[in-house]
Amino acid sequence: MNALAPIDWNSLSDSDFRAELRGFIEAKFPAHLRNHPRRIPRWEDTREWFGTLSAKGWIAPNWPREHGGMGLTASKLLIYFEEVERWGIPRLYDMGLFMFGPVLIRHGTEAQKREYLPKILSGEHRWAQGYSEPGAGSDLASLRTMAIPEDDHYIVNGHKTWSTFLDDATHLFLLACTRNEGRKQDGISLFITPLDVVGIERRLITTIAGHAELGEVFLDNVRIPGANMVGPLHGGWGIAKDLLEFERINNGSPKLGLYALNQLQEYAKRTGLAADPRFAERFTRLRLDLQDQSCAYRHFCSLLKAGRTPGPEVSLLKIWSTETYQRLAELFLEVAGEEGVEADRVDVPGALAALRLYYRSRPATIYSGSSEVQRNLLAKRVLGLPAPK
Amino acid sequence: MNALAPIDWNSLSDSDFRAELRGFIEAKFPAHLRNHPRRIPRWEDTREWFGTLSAKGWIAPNWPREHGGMGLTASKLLIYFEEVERWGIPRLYDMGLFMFGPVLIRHGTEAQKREYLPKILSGEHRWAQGYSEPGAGSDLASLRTMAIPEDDHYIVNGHKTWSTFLDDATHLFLLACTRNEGRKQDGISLFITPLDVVGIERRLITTIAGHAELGEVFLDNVRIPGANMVGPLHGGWGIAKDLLEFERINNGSPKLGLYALNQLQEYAKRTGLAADPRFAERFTRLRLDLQDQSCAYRHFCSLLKAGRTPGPEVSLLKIWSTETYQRLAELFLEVAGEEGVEADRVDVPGALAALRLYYRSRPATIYSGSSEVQRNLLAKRVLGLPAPK
Amino acid sequence: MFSLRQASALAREPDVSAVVEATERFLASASGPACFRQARGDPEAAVDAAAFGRLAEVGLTGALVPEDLGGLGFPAGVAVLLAERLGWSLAREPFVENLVLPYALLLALGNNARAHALLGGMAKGGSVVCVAFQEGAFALPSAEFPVARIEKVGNGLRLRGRKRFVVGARASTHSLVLAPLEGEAALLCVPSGAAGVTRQDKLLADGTFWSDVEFDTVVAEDALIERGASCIAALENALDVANLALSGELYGLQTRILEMTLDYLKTREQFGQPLGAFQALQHRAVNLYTRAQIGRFLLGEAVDATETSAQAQYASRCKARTADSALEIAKEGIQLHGAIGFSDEYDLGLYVKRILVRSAWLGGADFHRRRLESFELAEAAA
Amino acid sequence: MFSLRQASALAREPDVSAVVEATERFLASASGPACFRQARGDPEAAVDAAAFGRLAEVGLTGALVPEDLGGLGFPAGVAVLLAERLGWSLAREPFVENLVLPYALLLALGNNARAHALLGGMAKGGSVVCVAFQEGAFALPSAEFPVARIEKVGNGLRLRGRKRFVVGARASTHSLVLAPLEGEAALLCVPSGAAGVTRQDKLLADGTFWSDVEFDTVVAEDALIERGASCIAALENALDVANLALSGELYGLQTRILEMTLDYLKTREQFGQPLGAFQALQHRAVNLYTRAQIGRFLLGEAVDATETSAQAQYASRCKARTADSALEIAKEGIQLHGAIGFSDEYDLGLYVKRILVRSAWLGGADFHRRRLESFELAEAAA
Repeated sequence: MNALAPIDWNSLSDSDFRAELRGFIEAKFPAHLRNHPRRIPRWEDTREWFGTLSAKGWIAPNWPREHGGMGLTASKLLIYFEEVERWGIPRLYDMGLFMFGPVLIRHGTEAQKREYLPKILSGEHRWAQGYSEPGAGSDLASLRTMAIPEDDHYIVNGHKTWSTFLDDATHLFLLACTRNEGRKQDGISLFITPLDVVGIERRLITTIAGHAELGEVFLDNVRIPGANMVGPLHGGWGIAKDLLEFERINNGSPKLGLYALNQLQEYAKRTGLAADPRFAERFTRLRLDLQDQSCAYRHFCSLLKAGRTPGPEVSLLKIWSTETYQRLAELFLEVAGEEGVEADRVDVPGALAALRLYYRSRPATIYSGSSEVQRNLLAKRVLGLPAPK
Repeated sequence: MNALAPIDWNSLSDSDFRAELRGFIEAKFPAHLRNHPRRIPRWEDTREWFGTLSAKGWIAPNWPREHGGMGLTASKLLIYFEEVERWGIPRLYDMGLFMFGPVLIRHGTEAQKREYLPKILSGEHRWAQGYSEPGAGSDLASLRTMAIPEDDHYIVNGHKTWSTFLDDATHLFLLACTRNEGRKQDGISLFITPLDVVGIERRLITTIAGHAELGEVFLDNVRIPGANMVGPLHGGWGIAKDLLEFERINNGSPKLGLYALNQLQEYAKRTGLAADPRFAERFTRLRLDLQDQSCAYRHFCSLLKAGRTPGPEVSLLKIWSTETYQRLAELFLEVAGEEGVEADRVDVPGALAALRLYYRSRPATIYSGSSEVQRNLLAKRVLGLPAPK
Repeated sequence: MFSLRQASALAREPDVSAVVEATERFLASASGPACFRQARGDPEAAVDAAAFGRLAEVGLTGALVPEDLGGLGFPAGVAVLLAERLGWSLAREPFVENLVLPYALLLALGNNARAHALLGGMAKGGSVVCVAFQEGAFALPSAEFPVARIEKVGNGLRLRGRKRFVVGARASTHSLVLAPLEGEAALLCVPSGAAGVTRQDKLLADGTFWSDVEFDTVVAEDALIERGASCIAALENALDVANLALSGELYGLQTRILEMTLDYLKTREQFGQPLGAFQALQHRAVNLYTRAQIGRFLLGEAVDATETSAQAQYASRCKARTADSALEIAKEGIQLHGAIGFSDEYDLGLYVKRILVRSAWLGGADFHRRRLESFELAEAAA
Repeated sequence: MFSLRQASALAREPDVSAVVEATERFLASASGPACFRQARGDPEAAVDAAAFGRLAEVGLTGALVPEDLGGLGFPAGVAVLLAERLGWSLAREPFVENLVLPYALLLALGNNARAHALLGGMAKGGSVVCVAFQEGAFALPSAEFPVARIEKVGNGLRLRGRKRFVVGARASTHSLVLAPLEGEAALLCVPSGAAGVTRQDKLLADGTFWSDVEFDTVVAEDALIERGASCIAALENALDVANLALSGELYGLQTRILEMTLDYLKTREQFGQPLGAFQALQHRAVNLYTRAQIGRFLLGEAVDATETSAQAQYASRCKARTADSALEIAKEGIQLHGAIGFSDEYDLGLYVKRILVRSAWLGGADFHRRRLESFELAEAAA
């Protein structure tokens, strides 16, 4: 099969598609990267596999085929994730693939798409996100980064934080205020910039997992060309919300939980724990929480694929998937006992996974809109519950 | 042993005290009242047992001995409850014993104490509470019942609701506004009145358990003598808070949960469910939740017994005990399966208990300050968390 | 917000849509909490022939019957969609017990002339059938399980034994009874009025009844509908369909409670605010909504997967999920309403009690999770 | 708000109060998150003799040793009170592993001259002892359980086998090893520096270490401290005391997280409000507070009940309760802090990781709940 031919993967049966993927992964995925100790391995570790997928045309399963993606239906996309997680493949530098790319496809100019999309697919550009600011956290409306027009550029000053992928990112998309009066939400724009320009400094932040995978970005009179604005001037709020919906669908996929479930199941089989009915009871509840959530995920992906906006309801996906993921990790750590808290025992891979999963599942309910913010949104925008008088 | 002699029950060892109680209960408690179908049986059903306890001097385990109570320490009081619940003794008309009596002992005039305390002990006076009003629920500050002074009386008009024991109560203690200006809290007084006076009408409300045990009280120009005010004029708010603390200690005792636990344990043994490790896991968690809470209960009772006010912390007792009680009832109903939802199967007493407990545990988190109100209180008064700006 | 229409392809097919809408119109005019309240606990208020007539009118009696037997020939998934509307309306019409379960059982027997004859009678509205198989707490059917026995006597069959938790027995003209005959499973069709058939009705929490039925009766040989392992397989299949329908009903019941609760939160004020403005209550409402939605999309897929090999898995997943969330929503519905939620005058309690009964029938959440575990084990061993 | 003083009579006794306060002063000056952070993962940062000297100064080394052996002769409940302060301060001093556990074990052996000699040496601060008994996940000790073996050789004893999860091995001068000798349990005191004793240190989540210790060594006959069933009983008793102390430590750790979280909620603003003004967060904070309090009053009673027949029950109840609530508070502490709670720079994570390690050591909540079930069964059978 020629990978570069415009194959319609959706025309394959589910089992053929799964077999095709599985065969490729098992043959080509570098064994030493399986069940990687980092939540997000460094770029130099995964670039080879990124390139392999990219060459095969399989790097962007969710993008439309005309832009170089696989254009998978919701069911096929879930199979894609299942196979990736089954094999213990670590997370790639996927901010461009799952977040920024889809936004650019929807809101970018033709020139922007031509410029950036191929480089996301090739891995040449690796994106990080500049949303949060110190003291702003989940509260985008209190943004302080300013972009002041000057000839055909904007001069940007500000301070972003909690940017994931910052260690090896090459580019940043960020929100900045472009108007001082009126409602904050009506004066925000979305910009893109390389990270290696004059005026940008990064400071990495080490997480409790011991990895410096996120960080702060200081912008000091950074010149961003007007052509690097995505969407209309002052229209960043709407795009950001859109982007958050992609993010919520992406973070609402069961893939993280699938990996945790696989690891825990393997551990339970190997140690005999699987035969313990008390464990089985707790495990089955979580397994079903994950499995049943896949139905909701397929639904929202279908909407997206059909060109419809999933709406604020999509927040329920993210809440459910991240909280299930955490409960799986907590159960795993609990049953792993003493071995679960040994941080360097390489001879007990299953138990070590418990501690890693405990750490890496923590931020899931915090980033891209905390569970609390998602619940506020659902209460207000979906259930129509009133604001306090 | 002469029951009327001023025995110091606290001087007995725990096991002697327990044996004494158990012997008396097993000998004297009318068998047909065990595991009664009603949350609160009617007065005519339990008056005989009330009289038996009263004659023995055992009707008011928590009152000081000088007022005719048993003056039990916290540990002994818990043993008292354990034995009562072990034997499946239904709730008596105890509003005077656990709520109004202690308030009168603390805040009443000598004349009020002489007049009312003995009649609470004998069962001649049976008290109901007039706190809630339609549209006010847990929000005492929006009270609308008015008491206007006229010569040496007050003329009271208003509408109370959700008064438990109303079916067979003889007397009502109620909050009413005695001042129109200033903070609501500074203009509320506590009154007592017989229910059979001119101007009072009751309407009973049937619960989802099918029993008309609570109801509404309509007060239409009811004349209440000034001597029937408890505590100072406009001082009702403080007394009400005090009363609520007694209520919270009383509702925070593990006695309701103990009864549910006993019933469920008996059912599990009889049906073989006790040998199911999945059930055991869930049951043990709840058993420990109840057992560990007894420690907290003993602590707060000791404070009270030592004459110290338990403070707002006591709300945690009520939250924990009522929610544990409900979870026990829910587990019971779940495991009882089909038999659990048969409403009239008299040949399966254990399973029928499940449905009854499900019903009777529902209001526990609503009455005398809902769990939500208790959490608000703890957040504000104990944790010192701020109010919204 | 809770419609299954967006979650299921079958639900969007025009003819299915039409029968669901006809059912909604029927329910709006003829059923609901007031009827339910009036009939509860009344032993005379068994569903009468007229009610079945009305069900037939809107297509409910024939919905699942093949066209060549006089029905509409819808797939079983439609039963879930209809049951959901019945649940939402708190209808007491015995759809799952006297229609879905016996129809699915008879259909699952395949090319069986006696089953077809009975189906034909049912589709016309003449026969009302219930299924009597349990003798204790719900378990999957097997030939070894029952104590009841069938023996050959002269040119007839003698059935002896006691069946419990027979839902829909009161309105039935016939019972389909599972019992062993000569060491293998058999399904017998016993007229409800036959001598030696004694019904003891049991009042349930929601004011409806099911029955213990004592059999000591002799029937003609042609009452034997089927024998052998196929009886067990057909019954298991039918129970899956019935559990799917019950899941739909439980989903409808819980979404109605959720709607009532959201309305209450929006209108009732306390401490100078609508209750729904309190963030702690908002987040709890969101949790209930989320749990219901997880059931919604699962149900949607299940509706589209009836009569496939995935049906059994979906049945247990749906029952476990919807029973759990219904019980949670029932409990929280009462709590969020406060005292009014505990009073019998308010309709909420009717829905709560209905949920208690329907979630217990044909296996609760824990039973179905254990069944799913046994599927996993079987798969792992294969 | 979280003090154990109001919950325990023993805590209010003046001499106990005095040692607790001395410990607090010591911890305020010499320990805490900064020290803990600096030492983590550093294999050279084993607790040194100087640290034990400081512990001795404030009475920690001798607290539990009888007065006639040169100690203060406090009941074991005091260990819980001291461990609580150590937990709250995030101290890395090996109090539970090198003091409470071996002391309680040696004391529980009763009138045993070799045990007393060792105790005397420990109270003076010369000997540092660890207990090596596990060979796999925590279980109650029994003579059948270990793979390690003791054999008589010449006029010595040969010990062979591997002990795992030996906490406090790094600082120890001696290990108390449980292994069978001629078919019965035996406790051997093995010098840590002896030939054939090989330690493999394991880095833990919190940056501390425990060790796997491989024994293939011959010791003199007088290294045999005790043999027979009394070894098992004494070790089980000592493990109860150690678990009570660990529960105290876990309680201290979780209350510190709760305090940090409440402070954060009161000061940090979002959406124009202090976080703590949001009712949903208030209610969650209350739930954490409530869970901690249930542990507090339980611990208070347990402190007063050490060395009674209720000790074993209290030990498992306390460990189950405090481990569960500590893990919950750790998890919610991170969540309520948001991103900062996930960053290593902030101290919260140090406490969280310490909780992970200390709750796993000597049996997690589920282990202890199972043990409590077995007590219930034994009681029911009696």
